[in-house]
Amino acid sequence: MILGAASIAEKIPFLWPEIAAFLATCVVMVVGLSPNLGTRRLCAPIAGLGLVAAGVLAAFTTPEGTGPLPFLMPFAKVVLCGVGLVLLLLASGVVDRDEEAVIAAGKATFNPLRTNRAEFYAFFLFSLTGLMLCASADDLIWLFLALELTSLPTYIMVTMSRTGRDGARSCEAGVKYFFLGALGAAMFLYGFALLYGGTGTTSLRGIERAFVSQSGSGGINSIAMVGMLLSIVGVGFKIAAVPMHLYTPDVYEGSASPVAAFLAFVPKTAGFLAIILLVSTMGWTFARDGSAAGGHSLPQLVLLTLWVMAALTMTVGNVLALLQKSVRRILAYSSIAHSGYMLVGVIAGPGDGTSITRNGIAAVLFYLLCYGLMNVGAFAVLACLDRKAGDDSPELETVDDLRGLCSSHPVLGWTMVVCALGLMGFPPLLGFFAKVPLFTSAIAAGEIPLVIVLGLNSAIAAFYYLQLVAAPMLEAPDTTVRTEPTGHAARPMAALISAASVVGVAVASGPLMEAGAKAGGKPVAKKPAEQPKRPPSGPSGH
Amino acid sequence: MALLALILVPLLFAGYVALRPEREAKSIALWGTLGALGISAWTLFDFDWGQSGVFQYAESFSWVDAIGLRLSVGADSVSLMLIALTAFLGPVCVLCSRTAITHRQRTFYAWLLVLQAAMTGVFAARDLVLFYVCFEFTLIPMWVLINLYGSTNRKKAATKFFLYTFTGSLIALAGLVYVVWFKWSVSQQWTFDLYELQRTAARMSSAEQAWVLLALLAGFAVKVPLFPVHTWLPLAHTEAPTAGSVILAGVLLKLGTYGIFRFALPFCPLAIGEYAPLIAGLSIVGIVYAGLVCWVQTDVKKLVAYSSVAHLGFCVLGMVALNDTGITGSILYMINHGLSTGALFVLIGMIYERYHTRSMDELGGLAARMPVWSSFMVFFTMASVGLPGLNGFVSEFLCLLGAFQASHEWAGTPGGTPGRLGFVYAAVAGTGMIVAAIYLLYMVGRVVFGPLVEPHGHGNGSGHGHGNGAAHGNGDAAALPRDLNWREIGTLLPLAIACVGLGVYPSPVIQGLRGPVATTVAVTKEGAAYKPPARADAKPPEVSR
Amino acid sequence: MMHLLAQANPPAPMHAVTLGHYLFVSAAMFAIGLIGFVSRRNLIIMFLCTELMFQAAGIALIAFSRFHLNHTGETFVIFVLTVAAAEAAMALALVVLLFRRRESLSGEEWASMKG
Amino acid sequence: MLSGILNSLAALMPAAEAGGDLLHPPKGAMLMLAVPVLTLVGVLACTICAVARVRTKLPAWISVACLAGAFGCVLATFLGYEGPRHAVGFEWIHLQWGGETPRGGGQVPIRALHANFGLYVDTLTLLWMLFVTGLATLIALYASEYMAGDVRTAGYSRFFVAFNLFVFSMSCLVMADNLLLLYLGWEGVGLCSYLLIGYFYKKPSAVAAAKKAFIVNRIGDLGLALGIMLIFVKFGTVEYATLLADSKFQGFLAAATAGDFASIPWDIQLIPALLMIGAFGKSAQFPLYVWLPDAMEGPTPVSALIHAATMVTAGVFLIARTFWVFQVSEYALPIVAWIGAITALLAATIGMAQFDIKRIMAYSTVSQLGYMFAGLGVMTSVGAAFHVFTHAFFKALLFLACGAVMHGFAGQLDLRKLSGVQKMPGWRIVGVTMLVGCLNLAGFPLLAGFWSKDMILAQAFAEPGYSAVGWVLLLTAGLTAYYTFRVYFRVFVGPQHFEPGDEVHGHDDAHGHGDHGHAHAEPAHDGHGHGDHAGHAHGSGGGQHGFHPHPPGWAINLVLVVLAIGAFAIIPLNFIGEHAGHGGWAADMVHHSTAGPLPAGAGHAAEGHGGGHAEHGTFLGMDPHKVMYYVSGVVGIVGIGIAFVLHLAGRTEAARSRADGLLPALGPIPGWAQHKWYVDEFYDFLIRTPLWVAAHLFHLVDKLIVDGLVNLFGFIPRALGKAIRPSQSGVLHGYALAMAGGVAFLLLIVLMAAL
Repeated sequence: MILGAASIAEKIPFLWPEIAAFLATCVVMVVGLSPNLGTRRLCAPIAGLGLVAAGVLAAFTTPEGTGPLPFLMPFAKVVLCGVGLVLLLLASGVVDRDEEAVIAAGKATFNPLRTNRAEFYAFFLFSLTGLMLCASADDLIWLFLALELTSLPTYIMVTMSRTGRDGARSCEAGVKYFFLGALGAAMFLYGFALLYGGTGTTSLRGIERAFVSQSGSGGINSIAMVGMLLSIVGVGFKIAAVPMHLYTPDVYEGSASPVAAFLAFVPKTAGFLAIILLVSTMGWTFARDGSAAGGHSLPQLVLLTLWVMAALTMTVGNVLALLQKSVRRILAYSSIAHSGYMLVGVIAGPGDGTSITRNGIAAVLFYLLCYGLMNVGAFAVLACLDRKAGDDSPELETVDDLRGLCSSHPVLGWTMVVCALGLMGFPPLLGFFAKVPLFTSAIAAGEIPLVIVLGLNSAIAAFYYLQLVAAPMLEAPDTTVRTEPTGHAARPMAALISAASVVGVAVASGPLMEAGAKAGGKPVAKKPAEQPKRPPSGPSGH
Repeated sequence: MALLALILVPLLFAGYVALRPEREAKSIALWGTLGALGISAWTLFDFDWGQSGVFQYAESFSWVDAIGLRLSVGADSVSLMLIALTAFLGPVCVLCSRTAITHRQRTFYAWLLVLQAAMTGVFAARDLVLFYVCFEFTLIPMWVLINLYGSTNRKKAATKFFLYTFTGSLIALAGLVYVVWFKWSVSQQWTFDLYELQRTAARMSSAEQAWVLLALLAGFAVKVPLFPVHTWLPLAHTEAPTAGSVILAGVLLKLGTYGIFRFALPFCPLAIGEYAPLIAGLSIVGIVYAGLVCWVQTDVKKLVAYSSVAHLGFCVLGMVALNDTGITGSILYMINHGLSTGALFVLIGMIYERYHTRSMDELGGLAARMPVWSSFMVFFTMASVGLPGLNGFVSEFLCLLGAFQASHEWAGTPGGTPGRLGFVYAAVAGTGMIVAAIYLLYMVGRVVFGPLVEPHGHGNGSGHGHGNGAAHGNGDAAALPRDLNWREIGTLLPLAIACVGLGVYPSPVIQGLRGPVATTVAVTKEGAAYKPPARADAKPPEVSR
Repeated sequence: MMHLLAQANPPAPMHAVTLGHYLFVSAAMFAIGLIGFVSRRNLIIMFLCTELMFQAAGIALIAFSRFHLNHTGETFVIFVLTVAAAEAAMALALVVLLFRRRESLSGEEWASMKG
Repeated sequence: MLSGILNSLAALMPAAEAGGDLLHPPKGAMLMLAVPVLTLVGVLACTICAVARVRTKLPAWISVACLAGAFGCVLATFLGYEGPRHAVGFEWIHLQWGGETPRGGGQVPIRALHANFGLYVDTLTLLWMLFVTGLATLIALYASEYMAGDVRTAGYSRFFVAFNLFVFSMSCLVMADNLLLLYLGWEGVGLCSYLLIGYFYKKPSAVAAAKKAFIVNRIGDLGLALGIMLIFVKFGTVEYATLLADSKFQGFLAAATAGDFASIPWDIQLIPALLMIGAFGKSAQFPLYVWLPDAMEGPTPVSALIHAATMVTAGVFLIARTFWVFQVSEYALPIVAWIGAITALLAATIGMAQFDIKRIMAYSTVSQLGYMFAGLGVMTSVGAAFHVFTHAFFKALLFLACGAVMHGFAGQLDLRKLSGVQKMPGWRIVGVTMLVGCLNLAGFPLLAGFWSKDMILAQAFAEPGYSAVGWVLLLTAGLTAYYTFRVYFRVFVGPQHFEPGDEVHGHDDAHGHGDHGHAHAEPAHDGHGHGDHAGHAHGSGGGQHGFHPHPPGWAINLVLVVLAIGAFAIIPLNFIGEHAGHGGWAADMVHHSTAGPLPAGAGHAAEGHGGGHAEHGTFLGMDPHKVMYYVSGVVGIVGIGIAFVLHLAGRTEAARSRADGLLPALGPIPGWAQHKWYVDEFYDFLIRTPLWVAAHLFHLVDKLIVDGLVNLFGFIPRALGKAIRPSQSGVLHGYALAMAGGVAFLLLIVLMAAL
């Protein structure tokens, strides 16, 4: 299918949220350069308004899509606008702290070349816009561009997230992130090229049709298959999946906590959306034992790749997290592990699509939301406090820094406890309700060994999360290190919101799950042949 | 509403404890536990014992419809009795911590109450996920109690306890979810309701049942703990504060056996019938092995902890006998073990408060110093040994008899039931009675009887008169008399009365258990007799796809 | 991978330049870029290597476009070039920033965080 | 809470079943129920005394009153006895199952494990209860004085609590209407035995002895428990009445009577074997007898009541009670007979070589219990029961007399260090009563012990196939007479001489059970009163210096006299009733109970007196029932004579006798006998040490392997992390290489797996 002007016009209705976000971006870019402090401070509210507008538009105007997962868009966009708002709260004061302090002290005047506020918020919005575009993608080109739009701003955000002596670390994070990111991008780009070569089209629907016809006649084209594998592995960089995970801990450690929280959610979500879209072109319609069509699984090669990636990703993430002392590195490795968990949902596939309990895609989407909230909460705690011990890192760094937080800063302490328990998957918190659909859908898909691996990995993870629970809750405060709030009121608010949702959304997760199930579902008419694995009349004859 | 109240009252009081000043914590906690005890006592009166197999006080609220999760509670007589046990031990725990816990009291009592709520929730839950939520949630309070209030090695012990049981229960979750999925695959109904699941679970093929059983046991056997997966228990017990040990031995271990009763038996009857000899074998190994290991302990608490492993072996043995006798015995055993071993831990805690040691090398002949304590000690030891007339005997005998009966050897005899255990299992397990006598009397012989030995600095009669423990010079915050004070006696006396009561007149309890036990046995039998019709799709799902 | 491609598209016997040849060139470029990225220390050269890999994809796209007789691939290449340009701009900015801090362009300078 | 259950369940309780046709309406049931109730009242009252810190003899009087009341109740029941009675106190265990209708149709029959707290009173019960409560009353009276040293401490109350509890348990054991309640009593008496042996809890030897008693008994208890289970499984009941009336059981019994043991399944035949183990444990039979001699660490009244007269006869009672069950097995009774004979001989040989008089009495108890078992084994339950009855009197008497000596001589029990006690002022009654007891034990003609022992001996020869048992028993009779009079001749007659005992080592009246600091402050020369000779402990090395043995007071003397009279008074009982001359009254009592002859017993040799046996063993060609009187009488007198020659007439000085000169001639055998044939050491080596080693081994295994594996599993993730940590080198190129390599590797394995 040729991408023509007409088809672009047709797609405008999908893009209202993106357009809203983009407009906000433009405004922010300009406003941030104002010499007036009051005006400059409008950046964040405007960005927030943009996100709210995008969310509302996504919820009410987005029609059924033309990609393989037509119901994906509204849900994904609303979710990422919501989490984006929390991230935005958290991001307050990331850049320009020193400059603003100097200007406020009257030691310097405002110099648009020295401040980064406008750029930062603009990049923030750009990245989110890219993410929304990922959700709308129905074409490889679109997908490629969306992914790059998501990633490119984050490279800069990482690099600029810290200044002064800490700037070296954010530079290191930036260089690693950027170069390895480019490598990853090259990989999935090459994969896209091969996919195109193997199917003759870049439209996802077109590719899907091509696969259907190919698998009907002698199997999927090898070039397309290699392209698919290369694409998945390349996009794996975005979700920090093994073997593309290596940058994660260094980048998370090097960047400021709000940016690290951003990285853990936005590119990861983009990556998962991309992987889901890619594999859904092949569909979960293959038998497990060969490439023949007619089963409920991904093609064997894709399945195997994802399987190995999932198992390795969770395991590597968890076992490396065990050894860490730095909270941010722990969270980084745990972010790797969580990607592994979510890949299980991708492997399980949408099932019959009626309920989140058997729809792995829906489970992944719901998990992304939950993970985003819990993760933001955990990073927010780090971002909220400055450590006054005279060393290079003003933020909390090691697990020991968290000691006694529940008594010294109860809100932050309990946020950490709740979020760590949530990330552990401890019932009845959000993480548990996110994990249950993964469990159920994987079991429904027959991936029991993977479920066992998942269970064991959750147990390993419990060890380091327990440290994050124990330090604030049980240990005595460390008297040698003084911690003080950073003075950005929005950050504790972000922490509080996340903690509240980790508890609260858990209690009322039903509607969200249902929405997720809908988003991850396939159009019913498209797959009439899909049958339950066991016909109801089966075993008992009643 | 009674069950919800039983869960909510401790929770509310926990919140209240957290909000009030430190010094009020213990009395608020006491009132909270007494309140729960009151409600629980009322339910015992109010319960319709004629319908003991039916879930009563049932409540069901929609929770997360998307995954078929409901907040549904209900109690048959088994649940009710275990809830009563939980409620009964609540005040005991609060009372025995009064002087033992001196720092961060609010945290302690609040978590203790939360723990009680969670345990009640486990027994009250009729929804699989609700059960699992409560089952897991017991870990956190216990972990806090051990981690904050334990002795020297507490952090390691707490972490080991947490991780060990958490790992097991995650696998168990996989098993439970499989059952749910199976239900859906045969009836297109996605539910976590216990009763609904029981109706279909038994139709799984025997291979599926075996795997599900394995998964469930991974969670429940660790909790029990069954022989090769028991090592967290001695460590946790040794390090836990007294109240923690009481709860741990009294109720938490029973979550495992309760889980086996509630889930493993009805869900995988074929498999449990097939592997009953294996499980029974493991419990028997546990009985003898742990018993012998008890014998060489020098730490009294560790000895009692290992004895729990041995005792719970009897419990599991009775359970897998899969007949009314064994299961009734097993459930009685849960209650009885909770009372007698809980009391032993209380007693040991009292010694630890006075002497700051639990080593038998440093303690001996305390009968001369603390006659009241010693009398209680001998009493509860005898209850633990299984002396007829006290509670331990009835359950132990029934468990053994259950195992004895369960053999095809006795087919057609008036007292035999089908099964795959029999004489040899009962006889070998019975040696546990002897071993129990060996190690418990060894402990009593050293600690209670024999020449007086007290740790250095605790005067052996020459320097000190019969004054208060405060004169010991250890700077105890709490001035404890040498022998027990009225508060401590008041803690122990209800337990002792319960022990005698259940030993002398267990009949009502046994009758009360009849309903649920008969139901479970029937379900198990029916499931075991169920022959899946020959069908192409009766294979594990891996193949069916 | 190469082996598989060769099997799928056996090069024509004589002088005709087939899809296979293009793909071979493309794969070779990709491999060279990858090897260069891994083996060189200079950040600018490393970036150029990624550009090489991008362009390898571009060659493949154009070849496929020709093969399939549609223009989608060519369109794609245009976008790829755009993105590559954007990346190049970022790379240069980054390199300048880094050079200011360390007075060196070696990638090995930046290894303080690990483990 | 509990009462809540009770009330709520009141409606559920089915009415207590009245089972079996042996039952009459429970007329006079209250009277029998009063026995356990009264003893429980004693327990509670003494407990209250302990709690209220009563420091007088009040607990003793309460106990005597309660026990006397219990005895009165038993006596009243006996006098008004009309037939077996069944009194149900309350429902103890009632577990019911079955009754449901399975899907396949039909109905599962209702089964139940039903054990009431119910009493079954027949003549056997009454026989036992009469001497149990009677002796208990007397011994409580005796103990009131004997234990007087502890009046000032809580020990006095504690003693009587356990004492009353013992009688309660014993009454449960004897009067139970089902095996489970019997088991309750069975273990209950074990507990009381444990508590009372360990009464002097500061003595490690006492604690060890108590422990040993309990544990060895538990071995037997396990056998009993398994036996009960097997009975339940096979017959669906644990109640005697139902069991014995069971048609299947009657069938087996008929088959056994006809000698057709092949038709009886092996598991039915196993039942008596299991019950037997229980009986062996409780009644201290080989190989489980080892606890009884050690049990002498307890206070003497305890030894007299529990470890001589009553508790140890529980095994005999069990076999007598289930005598029919024992007859369905081909081998059960022969085993019982042989074990009894072996025990009798073994214990007698050990008894001959001991110097501690209490221990000699203990071994003689074991030996006499062996007699009783042999009697049961050779089918004379009457003889066994009769011997139990007479033995209870004279052995209690002997113990109490020994206890009086011990009490008076500061714990001295070594027969080499005491001589001529009878002639010392105030010791005449003790000496005379001791002589009565010894004569009975030695089987001196026409005394009670003679008649009962003779019945067993005669039946052993009369019963075909058991003459070897008979010879062993006969030999034992001689040995018994010898060692009994060895004690008497050395301790009570002869030149006056004594060395006071070492309180620390032997004397059970040692002070300071309670508090330290004042025990040694008392004047050493008080001479009167009790419990005031503690000071002598200082002079234990100095012989008689400053020590005055104090003769027993009125309570002890009264009890001794009553018992001695009793030992004579029971002689005429042998000559009344239907079985005059062959057990007499006791035989009647046994005959009308479940221990009597088989209901369908046509010509079976269930009793030792009938002349109608198809085949009849002989004693050297003569009818044993006629000649055995003379033979056993002669053997007894010969034994006494030898003892006289060796230990009285031939005694050159107080401490040595001619027997000591004979010892070297026998080589190492006397040494072995003195060391109890090294049985304890053998058990230690064979059982305890391996278990101890195994326990340590298991502990190590637990620590290293079981827990080690767990830790290993915990360690694996960490190790894995450490192993792959180098991949996180922090260097850009390293990451790039790893990524590229990883992708290549991943694609490679995927493609290889695919191709």
